[in-house]
Amino acid sequence: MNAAIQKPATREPAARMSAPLVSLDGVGKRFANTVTALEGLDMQVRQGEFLSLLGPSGCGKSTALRLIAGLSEPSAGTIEWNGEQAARRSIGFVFQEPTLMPWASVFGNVHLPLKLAGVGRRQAEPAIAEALEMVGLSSFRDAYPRELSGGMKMRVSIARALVTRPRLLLMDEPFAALDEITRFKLNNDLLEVWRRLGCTIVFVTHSVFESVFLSTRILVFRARPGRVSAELSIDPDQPRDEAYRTSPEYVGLCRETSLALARAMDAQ
Amino acid sequence: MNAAIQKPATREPAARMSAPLVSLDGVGKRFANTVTALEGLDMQVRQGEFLSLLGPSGCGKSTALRLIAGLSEPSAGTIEWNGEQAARRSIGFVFQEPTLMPWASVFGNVHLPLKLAGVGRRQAEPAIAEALEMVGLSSFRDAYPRELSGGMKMRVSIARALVTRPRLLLMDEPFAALDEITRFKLNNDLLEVWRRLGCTIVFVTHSVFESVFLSTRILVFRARPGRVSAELSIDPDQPRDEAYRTSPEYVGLCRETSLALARAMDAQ
Amino acid sequence: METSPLRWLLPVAVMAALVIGWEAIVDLNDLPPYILPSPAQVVETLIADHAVLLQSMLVTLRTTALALTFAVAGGVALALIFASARIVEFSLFPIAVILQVTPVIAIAPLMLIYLSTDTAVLVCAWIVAFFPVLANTTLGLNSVDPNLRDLFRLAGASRWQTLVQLRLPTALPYFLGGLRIAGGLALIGAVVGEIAAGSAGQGSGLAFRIVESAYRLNIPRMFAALLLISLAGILIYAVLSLISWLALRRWHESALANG
Amino acid sequence: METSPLRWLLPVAVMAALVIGWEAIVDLNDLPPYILPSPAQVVETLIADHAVLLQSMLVTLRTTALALTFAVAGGVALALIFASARIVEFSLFPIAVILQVTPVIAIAPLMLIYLSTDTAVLVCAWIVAFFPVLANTTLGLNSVDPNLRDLFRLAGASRWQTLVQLRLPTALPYFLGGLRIAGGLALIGAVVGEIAAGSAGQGSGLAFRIVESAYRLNIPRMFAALLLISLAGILIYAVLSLISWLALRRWHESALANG
Amino acid sequence: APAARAADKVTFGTNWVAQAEHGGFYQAVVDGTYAKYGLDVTIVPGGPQANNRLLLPVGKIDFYMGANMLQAFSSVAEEIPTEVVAAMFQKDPQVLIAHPDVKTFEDLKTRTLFISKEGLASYYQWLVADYGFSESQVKPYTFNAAPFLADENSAMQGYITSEPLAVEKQGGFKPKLFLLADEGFDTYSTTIETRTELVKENPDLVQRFVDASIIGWYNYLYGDNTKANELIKKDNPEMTDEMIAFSIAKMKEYGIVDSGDTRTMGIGAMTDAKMKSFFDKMVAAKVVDGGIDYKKSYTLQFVNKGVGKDLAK
Ligand SMILES: Nc1ncnc2c1ncn2[C@@H]1O[C@H](COP(=O)(O)OP(=O)(O)OP(=O)(O)O)[C@@H](O)[C@H]1O
Ligand SMILES: Nc1ncnc2c1ncn2[C@@H]1O[C@H](COP(=O)(O)OP(=O)(O)OP(=O)(O)O)[C@@H](O)[C@H]1O
Ligand SMILES: [Mg+2]
Ligand SMILES: [Mg+2]
Repeated sequence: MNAAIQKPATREPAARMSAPLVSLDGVGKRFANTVTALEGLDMQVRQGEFLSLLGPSGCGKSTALRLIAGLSEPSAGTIEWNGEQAARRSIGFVFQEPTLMPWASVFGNVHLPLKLAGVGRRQAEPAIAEALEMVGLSSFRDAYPRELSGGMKMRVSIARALVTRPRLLLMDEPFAALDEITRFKLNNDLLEVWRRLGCTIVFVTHSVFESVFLSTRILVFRARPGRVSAELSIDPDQPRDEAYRTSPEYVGLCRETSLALARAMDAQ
Repeated sequence: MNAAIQKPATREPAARMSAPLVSLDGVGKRFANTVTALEGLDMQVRQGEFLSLLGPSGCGKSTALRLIAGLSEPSAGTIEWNGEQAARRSIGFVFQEPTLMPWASVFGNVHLPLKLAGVGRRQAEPAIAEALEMVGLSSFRDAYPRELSGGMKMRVSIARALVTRPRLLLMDEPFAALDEITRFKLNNDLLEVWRRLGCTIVFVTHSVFESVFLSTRILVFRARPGRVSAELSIDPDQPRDEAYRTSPEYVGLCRETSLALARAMDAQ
Repeated sequence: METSPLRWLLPVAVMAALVIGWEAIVDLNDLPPYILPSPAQVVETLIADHAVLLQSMLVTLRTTALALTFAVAGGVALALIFASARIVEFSLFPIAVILQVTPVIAIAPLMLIYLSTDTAVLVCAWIVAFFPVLANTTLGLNSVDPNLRDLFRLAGASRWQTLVQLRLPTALPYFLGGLRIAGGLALIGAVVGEIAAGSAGQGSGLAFRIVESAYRLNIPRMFAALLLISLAGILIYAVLSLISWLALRRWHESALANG
Repeated sequence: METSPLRWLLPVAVMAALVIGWEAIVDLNDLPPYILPSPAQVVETLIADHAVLLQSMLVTLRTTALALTFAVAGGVALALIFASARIVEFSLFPIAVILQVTPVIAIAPLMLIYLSTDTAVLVCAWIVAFFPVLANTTLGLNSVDPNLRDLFRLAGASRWQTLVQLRLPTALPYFLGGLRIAGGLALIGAVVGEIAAGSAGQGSGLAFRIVESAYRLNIPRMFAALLLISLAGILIYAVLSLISWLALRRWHESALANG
Repeated sequence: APAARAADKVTFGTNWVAQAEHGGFYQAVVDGTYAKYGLDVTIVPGGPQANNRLLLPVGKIDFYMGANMLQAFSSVAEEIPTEVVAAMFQKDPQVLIAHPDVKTFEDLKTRTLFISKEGLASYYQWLVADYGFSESQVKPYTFNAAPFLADENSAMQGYITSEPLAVEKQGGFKPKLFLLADEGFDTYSTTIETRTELVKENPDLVQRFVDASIIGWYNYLYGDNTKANELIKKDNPEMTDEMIAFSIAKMKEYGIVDSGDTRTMGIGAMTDAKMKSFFDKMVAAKVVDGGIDYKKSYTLQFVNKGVGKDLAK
């Protein structure tokens, strides 16, 4: 079946109005081993939105995130920054793997981005404590990464990304290793942060439910070569609370998203 | 609230009847840094069952799995093998992290356990091809781990665990990094393997839905110190198909499990 | 960058600058050749005496190659023995250290009593070169990813299998690092061995040429011999680096393009 | 195992076995002291001549310590310069290799023209010892986890910050491995330097004692001096291993208990 | 003649650690002969490596003790502006030391010989050319006699004044000694070399150093040498009275310092005839290039004056 971009006509979300922050135009990425991760990828990240990327394993979501962050160069197409230029300099990144420094304690790892920005230990203390509190690791501040469970490592990584209050937050399956309750709590915390700071978030996830609960827009990717196969928008003003989770609207959106994902996978 | 073990009286699953394979009695695990991961853990793994472990991040699920596998020694209590002794020697383990050899190709990584058992490349070829086929990585057999996406690495790790057709399969959040469709497919494939081989599976997951869909029994852990806080059994003869996923029974079990999990977390 | 001509041009330019600087020092201070010969004089001597110098170089290179081979074999073998258990490492490492720090100059006469001259030279060179291979390989063998180690344990891998299929590949980058150190050491080991125990005269190595030239105050020729040693050293290093790169380029960070 | 007395007993037992074997060889072959003295004779000489030998040892140890310090400083500094870009590494490594393979015995007389004896000895020892530090540290600096590197890039880390906070810690285990190799090399470097450039007489180091004793055929005393060098080597290695362990025990596989 | 002006500071570098073979110079230091000649002499002992040699042309030392004339010829070949101004030893003390069963010098051709690299580059080439020795019978001598003692079928090089004692004491036998000088290796030894420039510009200083050194040697051999020996032992704590006594006895027995020409011309004597004889032998042996102007390697300007001859006993 064809993978034409779906635009549900029923919605006109406010997020669509906001200015684009980054535009990817016809972006392709080939690796040295000739694997084509992305081809002809057109997508925009808009100022202040909560954008989720959804798609099958290996479709290029992480690659797209790295391109946006400027960590790798596209082999075709262009990536343009049109919005708030400060965002480009203030990026928080949660990698798919925890990526902690084995020689530093939890505190040291979370301190890192602040330290690099010239904020000393003493000064950074409250921000670090707050970030650790949020991910529930206050009592582990002196532990070393190898003494942590998988989920705890990932939470340290999340705390590290949040501690600088970045303008653009790129998160690669941050909650995949977490139990549902912790996950729900962090979902709420993340929304709270997003609202409070007014930052932009690009969020890779495998959970349809999570993406619908969190985002103002969802891009569904298809694989080989990776590109956008469907787009869904959700009213940003919709309150995201427990009531929303059980609302028929939510269930409907989840079904719609699941279908889009299934179609993207069939297209392979 | 108290964390007394819950035994739903309404069910009398066949799995309950089967002989215990491994029994953990009053098992405790303290690490050198004085963190107590487990304390007074009593649990059994029964011959041929599909047992899920559910619990908050850092509650000791991975630690319990390592104890069962004999990869670490309990600091208190005993672990006894009473069932099929062959299972003890034929364990497949999917670690929480992919744990691939960076110097070997995908093929080489999946070949490893067979090679260690003395099965040559030629002879192992069909089994490896089948395992790679199952996880959808046939076309990546010559790629190196650093060329794979996060989900692909995890799938290699799963293929490696399945390729020997082990008697006991210990899986630590194997599907956490996978999209829902791949995950559903692998859920079904895993059930198929389980049924065909008649092996025993201990499965750590964060997804209540997944645990209810797959298992014949669920143990809910609580944290600090880690121990079993609730137990749920599910009729093993129940067909696990798409119909089951939407059955009221399934939904009920999911709710029950979620509640047990919530209680376990409150208990902290 | 691999394909950039800079990769080859710049090192050559640096070398050229070095030679020009050397020439300048000689010219500006008006140094006589017996203190520091100019590069031109050295090259002249090299060309004039190339027959005897190249022959000596071949002798030295042969010793170096043999010593390096034995250093690798011995260093890795010892590392494997040490790897069998920490306690073995603790017990035997002092002996390896003793070997490393024993000045070959001092024990060469003793060796000459029981060994042929060639063997004694080889043993000297070996003693100088084996330690970095041993030390680095031991370090590498002990740096195994604990999860992979567990995986091997579960799969019922024998000690031998764990060694060959897990610990050795892990140790490879460390070993290759040690090898690059040992390459140069084998070369000076060969030179020192020749000085300490080597046969002299017609069929002898560069060390004898150096001593002989120094004795005759033929300093340009001494420098020509030193130049050959330097070139041999760079060549050995380049070859060993290439081997490293070929062995690691598929998977180890140190060999990846954007390292 | 850390606390097990075996950890200390076994190495001592191995040493004892070695000494007994040595004694047996001397006894069985009825070797005269000028070929191979028995351990008893060596210890006797050590006690009898302890004043002069210990004084020489102090001289040599001082040189060793200084040379090792400079080797670490120089090796790390060079590694940092190399680390600034691969192209710098390519350009300058040949020079480091040249330094490594230049036989100090050959150039010591030249150095003596411009340097004081003590400085010349020190330079010799430095030349011998710096390369392993340089090579291993360079390898370590290039073995950074690519994800962590990206993280630093994103955080807008300066080159300097990346170096100090990412690449240096990554390089630490490699550096410490190089340091353990360099420790022994600094010691033989000091000895070779003394032989090559050292002054004789009152205040001179162990090398002079060795040469002098050998010349006088006072082989027991030569072995006593060699024994002191071996002990010093083991001591240096033990101290450097302890430093390694202290630095890495919290996080690196090679230093973890069940390694 | 003693002068009122301050003594000239000069440095004299030997080529080995302090020993009786340097006795005359030490004697002149301790008994005030140098001072009497207006010189303030510092002796810089050498070591196993001949480091002092290059310090002469660059001006770090003023006089250097050369081992033999071959080195002086090399200096001419390499255009190093130094020359020999006196020769304290008429004979090179270089000796081949053999086990007692060796009867004649020719017998050594069938033995393993422990020869140093420097020896191989110099006198050994002459042995090859004149006596038919071969390089293949050589093993390196590293100033350690153990390999020789361990191998009955070997011989080794040495200085007549030192190694034989160690061999006697450790090996327990009296070795056969073949002094190369007596077999035809007629080079001068323990020469005094200095820079040509010094000869040209300050011949008086050179003359004073040569004369005082000659007198020092007479006094060391024939007078009271206790103080000189004390100083030697201070510079080289390993030195023993037994060694020193042995060395002096051998120097006298073999006429190392005072024999032949010195009877008439005094210690330090050199002649053109002997220089030519040695040079021709070395050219024939292909040790040195016949094309060099060997006469530039020495000057007779300062010797053969019979200085101190009256001190001989
Ligand atoms: N460094 C690399 N070298 C070569 N190929 C690569 C590299 N990184 C990624 N790829 C390939 O690019 C494709 C996309 O990878 P990417 O990591 O972006 O997938 P993803 O969508 O994040 O998948 P997942 O959900 O499994 O993490 C994959 O096929 C992968 O094999
Ligand atoms: N090697 C170790 N040293 C010290 N403490 C450890 C070690 N491994 C685990 N722990 C601690 O033990 C506890 C349980 O860890 P475990 O990995 O079993 O948790 P988990 O249930 O698997 O969590 P997750 O779902 O996050 O993977 C944690 O508090 C962790 O900090
Ligand atoms: Mg990814
Ligand atoms: Mg876990």
